[in-house]
Amino acid sequence: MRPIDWLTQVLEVVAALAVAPLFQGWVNQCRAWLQNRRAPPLWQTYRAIRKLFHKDAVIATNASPLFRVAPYVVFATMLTAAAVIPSMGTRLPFSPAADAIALVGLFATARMFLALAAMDVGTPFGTLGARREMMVGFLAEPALLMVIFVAALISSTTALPAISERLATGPLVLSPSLAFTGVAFTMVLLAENGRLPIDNPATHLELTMIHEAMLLEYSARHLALMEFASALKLMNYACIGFALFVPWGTATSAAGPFALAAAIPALAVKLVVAGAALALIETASAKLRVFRAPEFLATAFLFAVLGMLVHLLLGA
Amino acid sequence: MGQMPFVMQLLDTLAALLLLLSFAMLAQRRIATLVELFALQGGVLCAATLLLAWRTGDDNLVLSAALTLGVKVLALPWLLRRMIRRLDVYWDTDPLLHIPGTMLVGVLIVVFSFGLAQPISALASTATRSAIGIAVAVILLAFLTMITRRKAMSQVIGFLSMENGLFFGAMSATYGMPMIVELGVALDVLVAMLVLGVFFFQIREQFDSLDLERLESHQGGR
Amino acid sequence: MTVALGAPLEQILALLCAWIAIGAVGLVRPASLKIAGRTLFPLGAVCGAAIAVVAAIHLAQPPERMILPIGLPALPMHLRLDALSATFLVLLGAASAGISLFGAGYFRVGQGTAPGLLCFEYHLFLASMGFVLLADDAYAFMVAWETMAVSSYFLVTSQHRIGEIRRAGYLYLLIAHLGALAILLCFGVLQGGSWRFTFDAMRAAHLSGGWAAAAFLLALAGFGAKAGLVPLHVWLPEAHPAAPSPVSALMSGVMLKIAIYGMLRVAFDLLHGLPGWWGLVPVALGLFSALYGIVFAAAQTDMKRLLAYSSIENVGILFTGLGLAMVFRGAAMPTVAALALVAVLYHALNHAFMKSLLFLGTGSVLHSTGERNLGRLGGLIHRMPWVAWLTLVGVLAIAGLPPLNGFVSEWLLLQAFLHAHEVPYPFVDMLLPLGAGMVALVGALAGYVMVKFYGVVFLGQPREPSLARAHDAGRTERAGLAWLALGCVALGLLPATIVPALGTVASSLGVGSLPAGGGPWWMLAPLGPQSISYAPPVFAGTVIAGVLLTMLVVRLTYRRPVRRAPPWTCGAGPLTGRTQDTAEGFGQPIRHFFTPWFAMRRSLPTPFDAAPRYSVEIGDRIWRALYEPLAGWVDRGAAICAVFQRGRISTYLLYALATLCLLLALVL
Amino acid sequence: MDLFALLVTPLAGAFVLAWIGAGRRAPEVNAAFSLGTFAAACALSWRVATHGEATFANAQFFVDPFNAFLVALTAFVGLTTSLFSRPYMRIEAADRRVTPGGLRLYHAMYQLFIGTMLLALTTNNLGLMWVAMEAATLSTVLLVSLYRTPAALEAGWKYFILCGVGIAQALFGTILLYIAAERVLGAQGVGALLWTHLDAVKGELEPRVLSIAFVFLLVGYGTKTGLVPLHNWLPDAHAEGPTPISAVLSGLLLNVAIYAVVRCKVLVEGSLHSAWPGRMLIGFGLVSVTVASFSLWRQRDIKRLFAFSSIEHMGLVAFAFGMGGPVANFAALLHMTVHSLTKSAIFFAAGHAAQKSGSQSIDRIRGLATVSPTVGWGLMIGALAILGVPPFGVFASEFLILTTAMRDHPWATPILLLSFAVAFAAIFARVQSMVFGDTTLRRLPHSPALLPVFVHLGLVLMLGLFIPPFLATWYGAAARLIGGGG
Repeated sequence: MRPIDWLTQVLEVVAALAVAPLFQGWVNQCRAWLQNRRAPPLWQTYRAIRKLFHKDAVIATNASPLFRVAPYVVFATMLTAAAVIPSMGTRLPFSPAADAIALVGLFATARMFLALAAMDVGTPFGTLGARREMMVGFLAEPALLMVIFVAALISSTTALPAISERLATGPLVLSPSLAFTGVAFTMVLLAENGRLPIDNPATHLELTMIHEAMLLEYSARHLALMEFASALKLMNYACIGFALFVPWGTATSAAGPFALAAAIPALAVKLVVAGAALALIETASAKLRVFRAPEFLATAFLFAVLGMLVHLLLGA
Repeated sequence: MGQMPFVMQLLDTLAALLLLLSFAMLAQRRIATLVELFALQGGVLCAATLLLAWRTGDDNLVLSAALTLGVKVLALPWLLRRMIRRLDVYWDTDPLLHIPGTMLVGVLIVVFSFGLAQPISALASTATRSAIGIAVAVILLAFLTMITRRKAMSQVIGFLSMENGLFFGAMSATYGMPMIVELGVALDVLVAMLVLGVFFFQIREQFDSLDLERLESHQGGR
Repeated sequence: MTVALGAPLEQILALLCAWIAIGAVGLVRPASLKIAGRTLFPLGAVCGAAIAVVAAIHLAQPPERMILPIGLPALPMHLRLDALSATFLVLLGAASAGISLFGAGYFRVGQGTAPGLLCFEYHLFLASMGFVLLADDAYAFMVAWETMAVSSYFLVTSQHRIGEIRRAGYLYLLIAHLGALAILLCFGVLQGGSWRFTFDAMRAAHLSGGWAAAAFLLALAGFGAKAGLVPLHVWLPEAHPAAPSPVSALMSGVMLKIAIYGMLRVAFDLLHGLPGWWGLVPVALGLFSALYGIVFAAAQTDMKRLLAYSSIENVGILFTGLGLAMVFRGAAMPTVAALALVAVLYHALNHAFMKSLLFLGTGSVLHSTGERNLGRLGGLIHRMPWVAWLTLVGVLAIAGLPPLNGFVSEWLLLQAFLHAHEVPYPFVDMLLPLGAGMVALVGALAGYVMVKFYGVVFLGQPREPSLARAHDAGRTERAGLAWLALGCVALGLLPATIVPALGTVASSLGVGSLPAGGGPWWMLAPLGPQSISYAPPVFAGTVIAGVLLTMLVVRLTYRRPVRRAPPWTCGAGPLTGRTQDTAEGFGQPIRHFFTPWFAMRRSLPTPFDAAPRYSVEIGDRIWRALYEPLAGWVDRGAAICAVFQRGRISTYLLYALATLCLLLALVL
Repeated sequence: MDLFALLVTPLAGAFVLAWIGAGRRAPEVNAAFSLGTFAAACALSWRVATHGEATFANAQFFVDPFNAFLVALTAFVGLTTSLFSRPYMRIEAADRRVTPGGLRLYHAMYQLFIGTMLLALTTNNLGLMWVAMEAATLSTVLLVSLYRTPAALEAGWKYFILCGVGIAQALFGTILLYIAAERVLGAQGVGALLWTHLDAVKGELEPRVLSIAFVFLLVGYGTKTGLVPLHNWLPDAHAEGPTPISAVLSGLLLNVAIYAVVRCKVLVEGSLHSAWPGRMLIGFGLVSVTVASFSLWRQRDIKRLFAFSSIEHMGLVAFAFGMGGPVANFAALLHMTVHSLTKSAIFFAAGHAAQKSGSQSIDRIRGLATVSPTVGWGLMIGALAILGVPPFGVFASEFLILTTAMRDHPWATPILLLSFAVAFAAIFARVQSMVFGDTTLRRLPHSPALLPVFVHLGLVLMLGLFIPPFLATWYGAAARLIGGGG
């Protein structure tokens, strides 16, 4: 391992920490513009988090230690995930420790703790949210795994950096399988990050909300951590998307420090574009009924499977 | 070989008589008469044995003739008559298969048993081997009698006439079994009869009739 | 040291006999709980641990044989200890150690079987499982196998005054016996004309394709019946809840693995000349069982039934891996075949620990609350923290979350699936990879089910006032739980040391061998250092470090007080236990999504009900489609045979005459 | 000498008990005589084990491994049954179900029955064997109807008529055998019915006649063996007689009957040089096993249930003997042993169970394990053993039979397995419902004697795990004696 690799590693994590709220802010801004609203400032998310950190934490009388540990666990898992995903460089010292499957496992862990914490106080909203979260999860997770599986089949490894490097360095071929999986991945991303058409982060209507319902009992720094974690999650998903579908611009193992320098603006550009696209999709689509959510995700899952079949059929 | 000796003709006649008697029993519905027929059959058997004994000069046969006389002509019929009187069962109800039908089946059985007897007679060395077929026929006819009757009493008589058939078979094929066996057989038959006597009274006191319809409570899938 | 104590096989034999002896001591004073509980069960646990140690030491050594002078005159009992049986002996010993510890504190003097007798049956059960693993000829195997079935049957029916428990036990033993007959028939085919029933003779035998297939299918039926493979699973969700919890743990955690062992033994050791693609049968059945089991688990409202169905799921996964290994072996891909086989073995180990842990957890809950129904539990994490936190380990593990053990085997299996498209059979190379998707789906559903299980039982608010009297488990019970939880963690963190050991099993069976030098002790790289890898210690370290770091930062930067207040719930208070979601409610999305799978009987309240009641019964379609008709046919057969016994003596005589004439006609 | 003792002891017992049979100590006397018989039997089998085969009374009697082990078994089960019947009949008397006269009859006939069976086993003269078999029927027929209830009388009547008729066929078969033998062994040949002589010359006997003779003998003795479709007397007789009688009927009489069949089969196969007598037995065996196991499904009476299971197992034995050959014969002999031990043990337990519930109806017997564990567990373990669950001896024999069947008659194996499965489902469902669950049963005036039950089951368990070498060699010798097969 070269020092530069360690640098990349650290840089990635720090960048994730720093940029995640900004990215969320950017998405919200785009949405506001598209909906002809006056947009909140770009760093609105930072403000919110900072404000929350200044408040006294209020915890339900019958909350168990699990309830208090959960935010830290969720946050830490997202941080670890950020360390696995090659957003800037593909030669990460940490990558041998966890491959793509482990990454999916990480997200699952976060989801599970979130759900358990939500059920801990025993409010109707909490259990409702937990149930819906798991309902989304039990289809989103395999869909994500299949997406990664296809990429893994193409590059015959499950180590995410290796995948994205092979995709980046390999000759530029339009593989239809990736097109399928790309659609699937987008759908999963929307669902997993509580975006329209599955969930609407902007509402508190019990009929519709999922993610917010789980956080109702949280306050102050716990809530802050949770919000931060969800921002990180969005960021991570975006980076996974980049690694799988637009791997170009990241510093490959061959490349030197300049490549890394070049990778930072590349990432920025990708994020800007992705945020805009995300906002566009969200504004374009209407909220689905909760019962329709499984169908939406089943479609995603099947798209991923189709992608794999196409790959096996065409070998591309 | 031409004209067979008169004794043999007589023996064959007696054999035929046995068969005739079996048919008569098959057809008979009056129990008292059934007993008489049975006694008569025993008598014929006894006569045949004596005849054979006289011809072969085999004193074992004399002994077994005496046995037959004692058991099958005197003892058993006497017992049966007493029972009939004590239990006053004189008539059997209609047999399960009506008489002509029974007869027809009987004829078939006779044919079958004659066919069956061919190889045995071929083997047997006795003068009376031709009668073996009749013995088989008597046995199977007795079987048929037991099947078609509804009264315990007549069933038993059928059983006993089956014993006759066996006895006749043994005699005609081999001039009788070893003495010890014959004694054993006779003893068994006698005991059996006594046991049956006990039975009849028990059945009678339980069911106050000897109809076998009463004895159909045990069934497979209750 | 081993020299002093004789060969490992002898040591293990001695320990198994010790188990029986321990049980027999229990019979001396059946009514005494003191002897059985306080003394014998801990002793049994010690024996178990010892067996695990001896077997683990022996794991890499060449097979050992022994012939006992008992059994049939022509066929004395052969014993054999090789890598495969050693692996499962480790499983048996290690898992049973924890369970026995727990059992020491668990059993009470109650309505059912007396403790001493229970102790005897329990240890006989353990010993018979050990003998199944050692048996090296058909007779010894069958004897041990059926002893296992019978002893466990008596354990299941220890509360035999309850009707449904009797029914469960009957169903269990019946299906077990049918399975045993299938296995017997399988051995009859396997000996392949030598008519010697030692396993060596079977190894030597070479079967033609048709016979090999027959033997394989018979084995699949027999061992599948024992393992609860769909559609032979119906006994499992009945019997496991019926049994006392340590027994459920033993059956679900260990006995099912013994069935897997049998299948492995036949498929990879005894049976030769079977085309590889036959492996698709167990793959298909396994995947179906997995999905079926987990979907039904999501719909259950009885916590032990829920776990039982989840066992069906795991058995399905095991069979999937087994079939995958067969396919790879047939396709001459030894390394991947070995990988799949290792995945199976690893998952067997994992499930032994996780499922035992969960069942024991439910046992404690059952003891302190007397409730099995999820609708009457909740909030127990406050009343019984030990049980709750230890169970949480099991829950996270069985949900397949890193860095715990459930994830490792899932990871290995998926890695094996990653090569499924390389098999040289047409269509198979298309279909097999889809299995990966199925496995992923099942894994995610397992997460769902486990959240339901844990959330409803331990979290939230107590749904019954009586739960306030719930108390935590005793010391020995905690020790048992802790042991198993520790096993889960260890298996999760140290795959890099365990996987090569399991690799020796694969190589000893001639399936194939994993490349040597997989990497340092903390890094699992089954297919060689430069290929895919997973380093649980590092991984776990990072996550935990992340948690601690975050806490530290938060502590250092913002130190504001934490106030306790009644729950907010958008201002909609006050909360009671009834305002929470029920178990049925939590399972509802799955029921909704998989509606056609269930035979549901739902009763909805009308708007005008004074006391509205909602109830739903989940029925098993397979039961109605398969088992009820079967019983019908047998009954029809009985009806036909009853005709022979109509009671009329003339008819009987007629039978006799007819038989006579018929036979005579035959000989003439 | 020992043979003489063996035969005379029961007869003497019969006379003595006919005289004091209703007395207070009669059961003990009964047991004492059985003990004497058993001692004699042990001496006899010891002689066979040491000196090999032997004949007595100018060859009218003989012992070889085959009948010697059956003699020992008969005497042993006779002894244990007499021990069991001691409290059992006391309870019956206390319940006024049997009169003093009945008790006398019972004890006398019990001894006589044992005696006749031993005679049938040890005699060398086929005619005498027939006589003994008939006598065995006669001595039990009144015991079957001992309770004088309508059902009992009906059972007794059927037993009498069906077995009587059957036996008559056997007699004719014997006569035919005699005809054929006389041809070879000379006119009025002294030894014309002596099995050993016949065995010596079996090659020269006329095949046609012998085949006909075998049919008659098979139908005759087969009726007593309870082979379907000649079995109809069996369930009734077992269900209605006093339990000790059911035990010995099922455990011993059936063995003796099949012993007779096998003796004849040896001769006939020897003369025919073909295996069709064996095939006939196989056919009977399969039919019996199938029909019996399906009939089990609908039984409501505990003793009828196990009577049908006896039919099933006798069918299995017949099947095994039909296959012939050392292994199958060995298995058949082993099966005869374990079956009579297990089945009599089951009947012991079942008898007490019926006494406790005051009825033989399965639906009325509940929770035996709770009210009296010994009876309950005895019944449960016995049932498991008879169902061929390892490690009991029944499994050992069934294992051998099945494996041999797989080799010689593969088509038969699925039928057997199916029947086993059905039988398991049927019997176990009922036994479980009787042993487990809540109870409504009463305590008994006399404490039941369950030592025999557990002695038998212990032996069966031992035979499943370990067959003593001397026993193995003994069976082996008998199996070679029977020969047959390919």
